[in-house]
Amino acid sequence: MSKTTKQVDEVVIRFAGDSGDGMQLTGGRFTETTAIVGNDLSTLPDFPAEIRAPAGSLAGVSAFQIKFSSKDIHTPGDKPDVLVAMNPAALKVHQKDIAPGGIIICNANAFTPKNLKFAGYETNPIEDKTLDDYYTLYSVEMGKMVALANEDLGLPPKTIERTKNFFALGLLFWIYDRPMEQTQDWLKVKFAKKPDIIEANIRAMDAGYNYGDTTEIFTTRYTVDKANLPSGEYRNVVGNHALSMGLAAAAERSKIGLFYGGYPITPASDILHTLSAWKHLGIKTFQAEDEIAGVTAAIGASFTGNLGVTATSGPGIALKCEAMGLAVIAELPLVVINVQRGGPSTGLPTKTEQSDLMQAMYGRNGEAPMPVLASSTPGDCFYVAYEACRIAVKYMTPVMLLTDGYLANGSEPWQLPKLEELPDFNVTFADESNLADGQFLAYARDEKTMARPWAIPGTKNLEHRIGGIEKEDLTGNVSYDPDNHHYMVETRAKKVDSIANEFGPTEVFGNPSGDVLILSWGGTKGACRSACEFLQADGKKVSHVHLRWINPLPKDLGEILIKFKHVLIPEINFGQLIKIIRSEFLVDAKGLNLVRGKPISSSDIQESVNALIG
Amino acid sequence: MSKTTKQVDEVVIRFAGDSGDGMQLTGGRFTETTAIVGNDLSTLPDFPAEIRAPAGSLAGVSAFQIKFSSKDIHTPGDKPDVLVAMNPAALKVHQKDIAPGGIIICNANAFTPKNLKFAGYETNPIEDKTLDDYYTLYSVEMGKMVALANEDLGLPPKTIERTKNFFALGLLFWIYDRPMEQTQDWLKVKFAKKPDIIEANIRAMDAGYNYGDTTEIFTTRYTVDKANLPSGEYRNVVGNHALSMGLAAAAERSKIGLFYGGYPITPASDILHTLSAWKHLGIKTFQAEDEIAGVTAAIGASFTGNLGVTATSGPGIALKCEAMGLAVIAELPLVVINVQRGGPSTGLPTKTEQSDLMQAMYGRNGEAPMPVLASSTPGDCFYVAYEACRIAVKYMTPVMLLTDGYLANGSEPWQLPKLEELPDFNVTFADESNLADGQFLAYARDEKTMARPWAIPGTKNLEHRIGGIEKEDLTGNVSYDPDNHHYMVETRAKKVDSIANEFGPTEVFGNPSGDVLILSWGGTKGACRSACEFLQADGKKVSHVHLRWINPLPKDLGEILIKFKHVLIPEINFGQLIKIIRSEFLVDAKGLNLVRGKPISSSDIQESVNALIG
Amino acid sequence: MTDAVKTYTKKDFTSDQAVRWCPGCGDYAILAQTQKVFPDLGVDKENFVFISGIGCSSRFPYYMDTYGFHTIHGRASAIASGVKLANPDLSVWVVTGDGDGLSIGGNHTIHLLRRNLDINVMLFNNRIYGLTKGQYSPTSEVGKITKSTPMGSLDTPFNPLTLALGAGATFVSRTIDKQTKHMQAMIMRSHGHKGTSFMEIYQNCNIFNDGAFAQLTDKETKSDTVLLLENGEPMLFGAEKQKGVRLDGNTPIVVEIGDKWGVDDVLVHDESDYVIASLLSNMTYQPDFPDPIGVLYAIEAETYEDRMVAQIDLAIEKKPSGSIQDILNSGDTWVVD
Amino acid sequence: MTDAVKTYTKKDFTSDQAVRWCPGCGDYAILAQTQKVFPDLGVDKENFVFISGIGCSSRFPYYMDTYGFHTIHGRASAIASGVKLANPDLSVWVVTGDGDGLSIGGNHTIHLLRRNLDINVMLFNNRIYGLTKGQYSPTSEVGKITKSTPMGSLDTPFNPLTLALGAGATFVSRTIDKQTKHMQAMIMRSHGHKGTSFMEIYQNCNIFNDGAFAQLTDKETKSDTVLLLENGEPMLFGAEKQKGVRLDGNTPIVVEIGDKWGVDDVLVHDESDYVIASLLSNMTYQPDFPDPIGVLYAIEAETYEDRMVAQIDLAIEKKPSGSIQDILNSGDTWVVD
Ligand SMILES: Cc1ncc(C[n+]2csc(CCOP(=O)(O)OP(=O)(O)O)c2C)c(N)n1
Ligand SMILES: Cc1ncc(C[n+]2csc(CCOP(=O)(O)OP(=O)(O)O)c2C)c(N)n1
Ligand code: SF4
Ligand code: SF4
Ligand SMILES: [Mg+2]
Ligand SMILES: [Mg+2]
Repeated sequence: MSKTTKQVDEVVIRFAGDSGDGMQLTGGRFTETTAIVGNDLSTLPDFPAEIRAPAGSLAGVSAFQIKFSSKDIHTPGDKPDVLVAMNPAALKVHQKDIAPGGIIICNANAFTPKNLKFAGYETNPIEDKTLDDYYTLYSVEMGKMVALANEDLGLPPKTIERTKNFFALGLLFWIYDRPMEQTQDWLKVKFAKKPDIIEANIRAMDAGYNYGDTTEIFTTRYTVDKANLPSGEYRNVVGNHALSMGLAAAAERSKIGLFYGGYPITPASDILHTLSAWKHLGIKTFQAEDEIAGVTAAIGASFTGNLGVTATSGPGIALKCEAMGLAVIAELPLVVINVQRGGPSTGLPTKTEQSDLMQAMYGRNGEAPMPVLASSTPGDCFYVAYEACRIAVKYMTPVMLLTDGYLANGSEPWQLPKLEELPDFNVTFADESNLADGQFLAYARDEKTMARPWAIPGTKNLEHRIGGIEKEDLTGNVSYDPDNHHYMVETRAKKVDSIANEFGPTEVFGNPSGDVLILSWGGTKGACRSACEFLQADGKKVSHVHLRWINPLPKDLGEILIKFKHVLIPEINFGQLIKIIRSEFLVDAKGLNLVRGKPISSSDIQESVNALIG
Repeated sequence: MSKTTKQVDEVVIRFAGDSGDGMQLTGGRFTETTAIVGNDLSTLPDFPAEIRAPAGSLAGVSAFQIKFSSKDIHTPGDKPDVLVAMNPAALKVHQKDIAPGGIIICNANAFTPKNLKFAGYETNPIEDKTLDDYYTLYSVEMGKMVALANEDLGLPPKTIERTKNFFALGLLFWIYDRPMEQTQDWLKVKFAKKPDIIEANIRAMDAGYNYGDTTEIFTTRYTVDKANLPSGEYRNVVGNHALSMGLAAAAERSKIGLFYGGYPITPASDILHTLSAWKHLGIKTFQAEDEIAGVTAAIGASFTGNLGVTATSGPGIALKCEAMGLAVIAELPLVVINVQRGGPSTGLPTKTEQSDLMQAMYGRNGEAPMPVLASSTPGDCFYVAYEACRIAVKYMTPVMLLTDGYLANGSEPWQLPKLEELPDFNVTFADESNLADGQFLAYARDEKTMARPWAIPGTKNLEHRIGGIEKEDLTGNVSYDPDNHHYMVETRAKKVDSIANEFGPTEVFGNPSGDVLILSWGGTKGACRSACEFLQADGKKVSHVHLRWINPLPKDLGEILIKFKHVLIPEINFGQLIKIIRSEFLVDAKGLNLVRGKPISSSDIQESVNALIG
Repeated sequence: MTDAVKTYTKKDFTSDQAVRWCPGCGDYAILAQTQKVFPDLGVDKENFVFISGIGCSSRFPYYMDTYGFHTIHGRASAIASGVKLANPDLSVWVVTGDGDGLSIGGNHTIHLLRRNLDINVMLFNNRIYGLTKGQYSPTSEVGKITKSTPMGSLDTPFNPLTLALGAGATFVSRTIDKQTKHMQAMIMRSHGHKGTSFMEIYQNCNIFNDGAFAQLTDKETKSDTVLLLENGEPMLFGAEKQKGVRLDGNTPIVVEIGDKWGVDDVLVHDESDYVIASLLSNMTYQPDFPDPIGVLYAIEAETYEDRMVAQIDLAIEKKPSGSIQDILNSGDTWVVD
Repeated sequence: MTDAVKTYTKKDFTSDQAVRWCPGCGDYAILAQTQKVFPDLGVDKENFVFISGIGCSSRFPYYMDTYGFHTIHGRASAIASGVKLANPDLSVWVVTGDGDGLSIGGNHTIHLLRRNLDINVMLFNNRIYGLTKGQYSPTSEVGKITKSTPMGSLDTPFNPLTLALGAGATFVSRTIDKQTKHMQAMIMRSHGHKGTSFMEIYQNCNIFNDGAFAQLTDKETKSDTVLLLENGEPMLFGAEKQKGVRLDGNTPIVVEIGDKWGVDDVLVHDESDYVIASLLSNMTYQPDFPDPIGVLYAIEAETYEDRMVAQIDLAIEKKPSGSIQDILNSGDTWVVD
């Protein structure tokens, strides 16, 4: 039978199934292959909060979305073109998001009366034709087919049934014309000790591919050309991994030890996992008894000349606030990473949100300013982590680095950075040359950076004591003097503000003036950029500024803002950056605030912009 | 010898001495008597952070300031008219604050070479005439005189020496024409089991009084007429004590148990101390192992139908932030009190500051809005505490109540409130009548207040489960639904905002429009009001608005602000309320920010206003 | 607590929420036994409260049709203390994990034990962090390879029962998820103890630490690896009760019953003996000894809340007026007309 | 750590900051003994680090002319762990109080003990909160009247040494502020122990809890109330060493040496015996027993940091390249031209 091949610019696929169905893995393999064929891409995993909710339940649905394109893209996509639904619950949860006219591929074998009831379906949606008006439905007996393909292997039926995700993967590979070699190789490494399992999965994948190729059901294949990315060597990278590499790169370039003190919490745990596997780089990881011990151990390590780092999510940050205040007054380097998730309290632990910005800015007692910066894409996590470390040490200050669940688990193609091309990062510990008339002044400051000297235990003749009570200027001794206190409060604030002197001019995407400026921070960058591109293409006078640094803000931001009639600030919170911007610049910025545990979509932003100027 | 008597409107006295010299007690007795003679007054104690720094050291100086007047006053005064300095260190620390032409009374016996050296004096300031140009110096051998007065009692010389503060007190009583009976009675109760000590102190006080009366040194007595306070019964009240009474009053009026869970910390500990002495009111106090246990035990008690309360200071608040988020999402009543002190970190633990406002507003992860209100005077602590409890229960929400070290330890004359005149405070727990079709909806809401029902363990048929994961509307079950999350985030915010519907119109002190509006919150109220009075008297178009509630803000505030050319916000921090006001109303408010661990003075504010309009 | 207690069945303690643990998780068995035993405790069901922290185990309250509060990580004991003090008549249960109760929540656990509030603690020890997907916990064995310790963990684990004894616990027991009858008995005993009861439950996490207690639950090995404690009975174990524990000086040793040693030479369990309890608790994780289950230690001691209530009663007796108005009006007052 | 160790005097360890405790406070004696002993520890002074939390006791680092960090309440052990792991060659000392180390900081204390980092903990136990002006602490006796417990405290105190043993401590000792020579010896022993050493120091707070240990320090009573432990020696006490401790089954009893009991009937101290250590620690606060001082327990065990260093060394040996660039470049990569 002849099949047509259609060329398209971009595709959004969502894999959805039970937690036990291996959707993250399927999505991950599809992503790796898509990266290698040279598309630009962006991914969005979406886990349930339960380890494994009852099989077939709505709470147990796990999903993975990928958008890939021949163009430069910024988001994992708003509405999937294709939904792979491995069971009724997956269909139920995700169907409403599918683009009208989209494709739904279901594992028919999972649409049993029991599963249907569990998902709340009264009739079987893949049979009752209710979907046909809106979508192209492919109902495939994946379970049956993998059973047939693997009949002779002598594996338990349950084990064979579990390969059905590879069937789905194979089918998708066929539809989007992607090679299977990388996945075959990957299976061989992953299950090196279990040749049966390798074989069963490869057969399942082949079966899926061949199913597409052979049967008459699928008539169209799609090709997506290579994206026109800047030349260089690329890999696919996940945010938490990139962040960990950024920390390690900082340690290597600065030649100071990296000490990570942390306590597991979703979605930050992978940073601990990743760093703890890099012992050969000399990295020390310490799984502490709680978040407080994690951050305080890191502070102890910083006092001793390591770079202390800790990562957690919102509730864990709440616990670390007191200790951050100590690092502020002790003027020790420290990097605190918040991989934000849905709040308040335990909230939506596996979902993304940007609602800890105010906590990052102000969550400490007293006047305790900390530099705050945020990552904008999975790959950017590498650079902000490096930057956070560099600033922490250069200015002797704790730094707060914000990412979020979407950035942490999402991925994108990423040009391999070269260590030696990263910004300089030299560290000099104090030594006897710092003595002034034989006295060591622990709070004397560098003229340019206002940083105090880093004098670490083990250094001869620099013995000194610091602590959390207000310190006397220069000596660092305890001081209750009122004027000294005011001076020190002011000095700590100035030191943080002075970091802005390092920033280059703020990049405005689009014209430097116009009707609407979209202002973003963190993981909403991609959606804002792509909305802006659409609107500009549509002839609208819209520009986009993305903030890497929230504290301090770039010095030129005020001048930029006033050149626009409207300022729109999309955030996955109830309005946080907007408070800072309004207060700082007295501009009547408007917010687009959607708190649904998932990225704001480019189309939401376009609508908001249109409403402003419409 | 004839003595003149001068009538004055107001006097500021500061008692200063070593921590061991009993200055707080002396100040306290002078205050009680001053209250009884009917002056208006305001006090400001100032302790060292050390329990007892070395005797005679600068770090060990403890002071107590009182301003009293025949007029209505608002602050403990800017510059003392009289300094009582019990040793050289006290003189050294406080001399610079004395109003030019003021009086200094020293205990000459303490000006020994050792003490002088300890205080850093090269020559003896009470002999070298250096003070004479600026002040009237009285050098009195208090030590010697109390020794003489008590010679025959057979007490150890050290014990007798310790009565010298009563000598100073007696002398001041004479100068300002105040009775000694109350103090005599007080001594008799306080030392009921030690008649010698009573006798020695009374003799010391008499000796001081007589010294003023008899010797030729003091030639002038001053009288300060009764203040024209509203009629009623009065007492003197200290902030922390008033606050504790407010909590107890709330418990009594609402007829729900009061459970206080806390951990000691300066300057909040006295709330724990006070409440723990009121067991006969059925109040339960629980000294927990840390701040987290304190607040979480209080949450547990609230879940069980008590009113859970916790109090601490800034570093302790940092530790409680995670738990407050739980109370927000669980929608349980809880009152969290922050008696603010100098920060960051341990900071200046015995000094006052207003620097935890942003932490109160935003110190939690996720969108976790909490009502925030602040006390303005020591006596007002009673009313805000009552109000905080009432709002917490009425709206089923944690409430943050801010006071500070100055309010906590300061005092003022206070008209006795009548329990039955306080706002209504009725509580109805849910019962079977809350069942809808046999089902209990733990997150159904009251139409007016949006509060959910308070269904406490032990209630038949209302068994239900709550928790920190996002809750489904109505049922309160765990829900990961995106739209439900957005709705619940919005609902919790709206509930807090709706509290503003209760507020009456905001009171503007002065004209409703003009050149400058002074806007204040918390303990700076008095200084702002008195600055405003001065400026108005001076013909300036200045008005004053004080905010009791910072979240929500009064609804009419925006309209008020725009009627003034300038808005000035004095705060003992680096600019916190000002951020909220600028962001909310886009007015170009200016700050007066002095972070010196002590109240901002009325004259500082006057200067700032004059600078704005000058 | 006015009416007579009703007759309940397991169903009365089963909530309408779908249970969301992994299939095969040991938590199911614990839930089932609890729901089975609760009807027999003689308490009106509205007087039960379950408090938990965060972890797989801490989802427990959602499934019990009693009052329940799933709180924040590590703080269950502190919250439960507030519940108990607010209303001492309630039957308060804490469900926690080895991470929740011994890592982040270790301090609240030991302070609760020291204070001896009448609260029943059920610590689900799976020697792993389940909910966060498999990091080692403070009860994981040294050298454990987990996500956060790819080359093996470095720290010596706590022995939870030894720690509880060190903290001043008045009741310490242990059971195993698979020992359903024994677990029921232990739940009963916890309930019966006045004061804090600390019950460690060995619980299999079949996803991240499968088989952690296989030796103690497998048919072939369990009689040799588990020592079932009965108060007043000699400490015998083995398929034929052919082995016993005896003291050699201060050191416990395992002996074969036979020619050299008789049953009388074996240590007799005494729940009130601190030394025996501490010897037993130290047998945990020791290769040559069986793991004891049952009540290791149980003594009577006054509870915190009884003392609190007595103090309040006394205070009220002494000063019966009981209105804050008296305090408001106290001190030196004066009148302005 | 290259040069030979210098010869120091007490002055070398005395900082330029004025000491700010109340006159008569037991803290002075502890400081003096520390400054006296430190010259003899054989460590270059730049390699000493003192870490403390918050409390009167926690001001200690300011007065020692070494590296020092006065941190936040309760977290000294955690911060010290970071110091030690960042540089295992340092001699790290934690100074803490009964509030700082056992109330808010209890969890970090027990986890440090379990992990066995080579850190020396000095816990100043004055059975009160000094710095916050006199609230009861987790070591205060039941019924104690303090600012926060005007009718007497309700909770049974911790026994710090029992708790430490329960947490898995490898070294547990006690001394008294007034026993200056003994304290010097104990500081030496702490320093000598490889692993966490836990030293409780009975310290008089003459302002808020004066005389808490008067029985143990007064000339007339101290020989009857203090049991001085020496490894391998019988446990004798009393002015004439006429009393001893012996075991009656598992229960310790006090006996008079004379007709019925001889010195040989008395228990001989063995620092490596957990049961003896736990019996001894439980004698604390017991009216009929003397309070033991000295080293109750000392065993050898690998330290956390040694294991950590070994793991890192092994990892480097296996993968010597040691640049993150390799990891950056790893995985499936492709080239865009
Ligand atoms: C403050 C905070 N820190 C960390 C977490 C993440 N967290 C949730 S459960 C858990 C540990 C779970 O282990 P355990 O208590 O043993 O329970 P299990 O899942 O094994 O039953 C952790 C680290 C959290 N929710 N909150
Ligand atoms: C987070 C926090 N909570 C509370 C305090 C107040 N605080 C300071 S020291 C202390 C207890 C002191 O007792 P202890 O540790 O026994 O030391 P001591 O003063 O008796 O030597 C407390 C509660 C604080 N500084 N920080
Ligand atoms: S992860 Fe382990 S403990 Fe958690 S539910 Fe699954 S099997 Fe049970
Ligand atoms: S309060 Fe007590 S512990 Fe603190 S310095 Fe004074 S005497 Fe020492
Ligand atoms: Mg566990
Ligand atoms: Mg103490």
